[in-house]
Amino acid sequence: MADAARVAGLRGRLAARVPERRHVVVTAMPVTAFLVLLAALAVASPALLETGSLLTLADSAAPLTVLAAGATVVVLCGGIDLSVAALASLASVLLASWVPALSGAAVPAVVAACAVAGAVQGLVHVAFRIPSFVVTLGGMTLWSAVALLASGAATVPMPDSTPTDWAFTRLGGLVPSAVLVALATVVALAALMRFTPLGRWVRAIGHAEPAARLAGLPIARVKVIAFALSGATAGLAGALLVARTFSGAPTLADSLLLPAVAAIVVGGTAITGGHGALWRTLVGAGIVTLLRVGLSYAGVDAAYESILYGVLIVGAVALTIDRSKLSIVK
Amino acid sequence: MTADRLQTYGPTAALLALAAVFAVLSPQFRTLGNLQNLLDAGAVLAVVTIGATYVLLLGCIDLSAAGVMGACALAVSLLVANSRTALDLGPLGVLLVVALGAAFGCLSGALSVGLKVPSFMTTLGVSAIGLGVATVLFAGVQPAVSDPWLLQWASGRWLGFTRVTYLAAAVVVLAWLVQRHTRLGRYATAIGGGEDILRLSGIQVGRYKVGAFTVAGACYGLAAAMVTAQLGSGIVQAGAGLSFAAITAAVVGGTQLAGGRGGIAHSMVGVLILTVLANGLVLIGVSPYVQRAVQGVIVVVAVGATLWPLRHRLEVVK
Amino acid sequence: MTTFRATLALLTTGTLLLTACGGTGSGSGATTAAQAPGGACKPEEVKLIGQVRNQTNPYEAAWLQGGDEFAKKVSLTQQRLTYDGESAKQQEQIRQVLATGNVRCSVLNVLPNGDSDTTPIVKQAQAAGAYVVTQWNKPADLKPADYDKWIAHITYDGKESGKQIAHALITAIGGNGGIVALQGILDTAAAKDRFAGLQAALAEHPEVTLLDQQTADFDRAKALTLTKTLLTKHGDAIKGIWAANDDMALGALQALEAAGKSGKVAVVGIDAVPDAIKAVSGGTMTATVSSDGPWQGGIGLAMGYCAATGQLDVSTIPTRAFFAKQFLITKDNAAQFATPKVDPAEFECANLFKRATGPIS
Amino acid sequence: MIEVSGLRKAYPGVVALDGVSLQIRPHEVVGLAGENGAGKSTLLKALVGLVRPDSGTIRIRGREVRLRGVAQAATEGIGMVFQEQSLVPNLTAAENILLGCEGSAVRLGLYRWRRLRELAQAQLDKIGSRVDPMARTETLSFAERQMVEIAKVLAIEERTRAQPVVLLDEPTSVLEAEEIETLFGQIERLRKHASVVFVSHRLDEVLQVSDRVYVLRGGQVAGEVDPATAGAAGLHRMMIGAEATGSHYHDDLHRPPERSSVRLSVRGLCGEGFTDISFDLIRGEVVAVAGVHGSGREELCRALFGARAVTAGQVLIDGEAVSLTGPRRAVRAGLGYVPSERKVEGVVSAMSVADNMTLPYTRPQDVEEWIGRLRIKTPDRRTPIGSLSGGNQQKVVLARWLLTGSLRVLLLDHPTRGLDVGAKSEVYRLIRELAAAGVAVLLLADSLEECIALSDRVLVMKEGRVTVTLDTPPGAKPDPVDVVKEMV
Repeated sequence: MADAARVAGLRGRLAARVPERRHVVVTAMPVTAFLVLLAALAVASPALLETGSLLTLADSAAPLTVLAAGATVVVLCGGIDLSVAALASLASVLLASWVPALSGAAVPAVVAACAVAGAVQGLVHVAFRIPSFVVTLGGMTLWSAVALLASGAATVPMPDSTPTDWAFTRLGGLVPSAVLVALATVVALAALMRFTPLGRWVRAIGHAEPAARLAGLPIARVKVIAFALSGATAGLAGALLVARTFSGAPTLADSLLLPAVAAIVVGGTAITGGHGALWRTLVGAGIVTLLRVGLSYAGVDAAYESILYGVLIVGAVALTIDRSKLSIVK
Repeated sequence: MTADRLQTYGPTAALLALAAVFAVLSPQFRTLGNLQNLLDAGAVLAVVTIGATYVLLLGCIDLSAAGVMGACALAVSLLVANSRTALDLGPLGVLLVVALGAAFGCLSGALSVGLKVPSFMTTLGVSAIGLGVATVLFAGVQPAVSDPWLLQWASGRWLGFTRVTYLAAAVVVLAWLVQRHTRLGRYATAIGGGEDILRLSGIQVGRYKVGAFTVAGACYGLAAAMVTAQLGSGIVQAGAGLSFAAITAAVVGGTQLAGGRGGIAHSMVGVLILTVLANGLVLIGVSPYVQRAVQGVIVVVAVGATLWPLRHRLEVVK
Repeated sequence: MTTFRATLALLTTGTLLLTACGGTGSGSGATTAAQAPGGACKPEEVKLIGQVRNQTNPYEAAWLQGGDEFAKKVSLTQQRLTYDGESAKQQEQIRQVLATGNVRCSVLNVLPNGDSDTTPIVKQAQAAGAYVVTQWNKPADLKPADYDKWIAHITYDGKESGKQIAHALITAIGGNGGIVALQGILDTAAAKDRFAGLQAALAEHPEVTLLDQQTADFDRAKALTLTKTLLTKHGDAIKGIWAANDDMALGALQALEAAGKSGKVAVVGIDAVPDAIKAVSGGTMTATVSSDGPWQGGIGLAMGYCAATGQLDVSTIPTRAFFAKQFLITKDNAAQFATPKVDPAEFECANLFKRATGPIS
Repeated sequence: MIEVSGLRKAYPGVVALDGVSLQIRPHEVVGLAGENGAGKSTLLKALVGLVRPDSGTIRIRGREVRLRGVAQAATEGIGMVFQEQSLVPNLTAAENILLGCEGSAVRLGLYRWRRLRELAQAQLDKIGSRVDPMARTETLSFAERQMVEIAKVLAIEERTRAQPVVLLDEPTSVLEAEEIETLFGQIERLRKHASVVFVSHRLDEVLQVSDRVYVLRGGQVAGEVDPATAGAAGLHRMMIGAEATGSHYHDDLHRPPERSSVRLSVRGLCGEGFTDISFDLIRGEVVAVAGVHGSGREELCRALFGARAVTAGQVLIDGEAVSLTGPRRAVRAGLGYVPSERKVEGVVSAMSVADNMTLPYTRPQDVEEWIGRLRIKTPDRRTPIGSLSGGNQQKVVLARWLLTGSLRVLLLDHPTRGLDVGAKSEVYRLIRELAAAGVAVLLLADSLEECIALSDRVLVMKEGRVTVTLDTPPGAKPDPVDVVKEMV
């Protein structure tokens, strides 16, 4: 009897191993896609592989990575946050106007304010049961209007850039500090997801919200936290952008919305929720940045650049998504 | 039951309430001229929203309007009598452009179905491709349309309304009939309700999905022709921002993002809500800064109010 | 979670490998830059880069064409960069071109997306050692004189052009009546200055009233819808429409045509796009202002080229942030602007600053 | 009609069908019995083309066919009523009935609604259903939808112009006694039009409706039984290869509840579907709630867990009032709930056994210990729970509430639905052990037999109210017929 159980257990383990290998392949796809794309661009323009050039690429990817990192948590919950870019713009305005008064404390203050803004959206979403798409769509217009009002519809220059200098320097004259900030953000969020119940809960809600609810998970709280995290990283992304433009502007980050969502999806996080990871967003942001910057750098004509971008982004997603997790593609 | 009814009639009630508020606050809002202007202003959004609605019914999402319309606007302005090419195809040109739009839509659908890539990404990709095509066609010189037939769409009036308005109305009716009485329309609705069930019934779901995307693309093509008629020349930005506007309109009207619920009639109420809002806020003199914020809040409130009685039933909201 | 670690390892290894490859390549940009002294580039070493928002509007397309013509004149090619009006993308592109190659001989002629974008662009160009000319947008407190690689900032007196077309409009409606204004994207200096110009002109003509002002974001379709609404709101009280750019003016023209008021309401704009010039010569539009896009596209590269090859000493330029000459186009002179031409002589190193009308106050 | 011979289908690690041969004759109801994993589902799926067999043949009316999908099976006259209902909720009943085979109701892609209605009505008439064909499916009751589903399968008759074969996969598992009787009536009517294959876990049902019963075991046909002569016990023995014993319900583990201490006290609870419910549960007591579909017992059960809104009333656990605003609060108060829809509401199938077990908790728990204690068969704690059998999944859900040791009241909503005989017995043992440890259990049982055998008391609910309370101590169990009388 015991033997039979052991054999059955062994067989089960072997059976589990086979999908695991496929899982590794699927997991490695985003990285592979990134490397292939980099190689292809390097063939067109070998200078791209110079250390300085690569680090600059990484630097360019940093704000996008930070912006997409928090939004990834919302996507893992099965929702979507369309407000991140507008919130980052608002953050830039707030930061630039608060620096004179708060100096170094302005950045944490702005991040906190954005976290609150995100949490408010989360609260509206869970309390009134409005789809996150609609809430954050409304949030998008609202925050950008607030940014316009707060800035008087103008660029807000930063009289003194020292409080944000840390976010835009080169450590040792080489490594961009923003890259480290982005990596730290991703690692911190990944650790939060790994070592606290939050990660388990977020995934459970994304995979099967009814089951999560009946297991007694604090659904509302988890979602509000997810939106707050998304808001906080949007605020941090706004700070990174301020650091590199030395000013805040009400539309500064608006154009980063679709790239941020693309980074999440290209990385292989399922837009339907549950399946995905933060490191995927890191890789996704790399791919999107390569496409955004690399194509024009490699000398592709602007008109064809757009066409190529369209083709490649669909191709990248086609390569990276894990179809075994999607029964129905929407 | 009341909740069901509220979901059906809630947006209409919201529209009437908005219109009533504006009518009280602004005497100009009440004029016939403004009604004509309203319908005229909403015409393009209506046609785009019809396209988006077909895709939303599937439970998919279509963000390709900006790119597809850009390409189609340039194409139509180059195909009819214009300042750059010697072509003068007239109505045939418009037909060709509708076909071009349909081809783009078909591409989005086929990529989504064939590669199993979420429609969110394929349509985004196709939008970029469309913008690229538009830029290539643009080639640095804006083509001005000189075809009087096309230009008359926007200028000539018949019983006070422009032809664009009539065209949009015709498309609305046609789209409603298609949704209600054709296999494509019914299956699109059914796919949103339960795609797996259709598969089990032996229906080739992929074909109808691609079909819905194609219809959406054709709508964008026609909308691009309408914009071009209104603007008198083909511009790349013809569809800028319309994807989000159309989805917002559809959702505000009661077409659900999850698919299967709502439809053309709902979406059109949403289009009217957005158009009345944009028009009314200008007429009552709200500051341009605040307009955007008010629109965002009203969209959330409208959807929230519609869903409020259902909140106990909606255990899962994504 | 083992897969997580595996992937992380793969990622790290990949990055390291690539970095290593890069290190053994043609040498990093920094060392190359250090070897080439400023102002001593051979003409063929110069790299010309023109960056605008996109190629999908006639004005910026003409700008890039001007750049190409200059490049042809000195037997080089212009690298065209477009950033789709995305500030972030513009910065990314700038950083990328400044990260590689012989940066000291690179010349950038840039149209910053907004005021705020200019600061990082010039700071980075300065740090990398590339010559840069910016146009249109810059924060007021940022001055080229504080940099030795930022050759010049060229802009046009928006207040002046806004005022010029306002005067043309006021004249066209016979000196009294109501007008409406269509503003551009609110957080741009251009939109603000031009509107300030309008207000200044209105102050001189109290008998003309501004009935309404709304923003249409420099967008033709938005202007169309907005104008229709404004026509409903104010009806025949509108005698003229002031638009902060030609795209909006053309949108307004279409709205007038749809309302059957074509030619009955005066319309003015700024930028002199071909359609607008056609409308001006056709009489449906009253006036527009030309900044001469092809010249803008060429002149920035020419300044950088002259400086890089040592024919222009940046420190000797008296005013490096200046207003350039602009041209009011009315029915009388529309014909000569119908086909924009560049005069190669204007790009000679000696003639670079001929169009400067005065320092930016 | 259909002749299956030597059908074989192997998956990695499992042989699902191992040389199955059987016949289905015209106007015959064939029963199919077997434990979970015996191959019933695979066989049915092979018959509608959802599974392609590795070897063996399927002959339909003497002709060998290779089925490539449901559509092709339909043209051959085979249709299946799926266990989880396969109707599109936002379409009308008529559209669902004719989905994919609209025939003359659609011309050139255009719907002819009147014709569609007639055709659908004709199908509904065959089974004597009074469902409005133009009603939206989601507005129909569960039993009505089942009728629509059967009508849908019958519609394939029109396509083939031959007699159809209807496969019913566990059609009774979610129906209440009264609805089951109606269904059996429908099957008798169906016999005039079609051959029927009836699959159920409930052996008495299989024996009641079938002309012949095939028993499957381990992917093979263990035998063919004549219901007229064989009893449930014989069938059971054939299924598991051994006689079902009286220890099935683990009566030996039963401890009399402590009369003195009230664990759960429900006072005048009202909500959508139930009104003014009051009862007490004492420590160690198993109370079953009996009632037909629509009696409000599911709603009550969910409301007690805070998963449905309550409009009035009070709930106390060990004398303390519990706020019923959400499952989270309920869990804090010591409540546990095992939902009936295990795949959707019970487990997160993509996540591991360990994650599922510890889902609501913030602190790490000793998962291995509970895997051992509940004898959960899983390769290890990290295995995705979706790859476990239903019984083991259910044990994980139960373990979730046992882990912390602070469970006071357990709400069980059809805990043995879809489980095979062995797994059921395991779950019964767990319930007994829990009760003996002092947990109060509220049970919505899968069958009346289970309801009576497992409980100390039975609350009968009718139209949202508790009508009768019956004592069912061991040795003094009431006759099921008496309970049914109270239910309807």
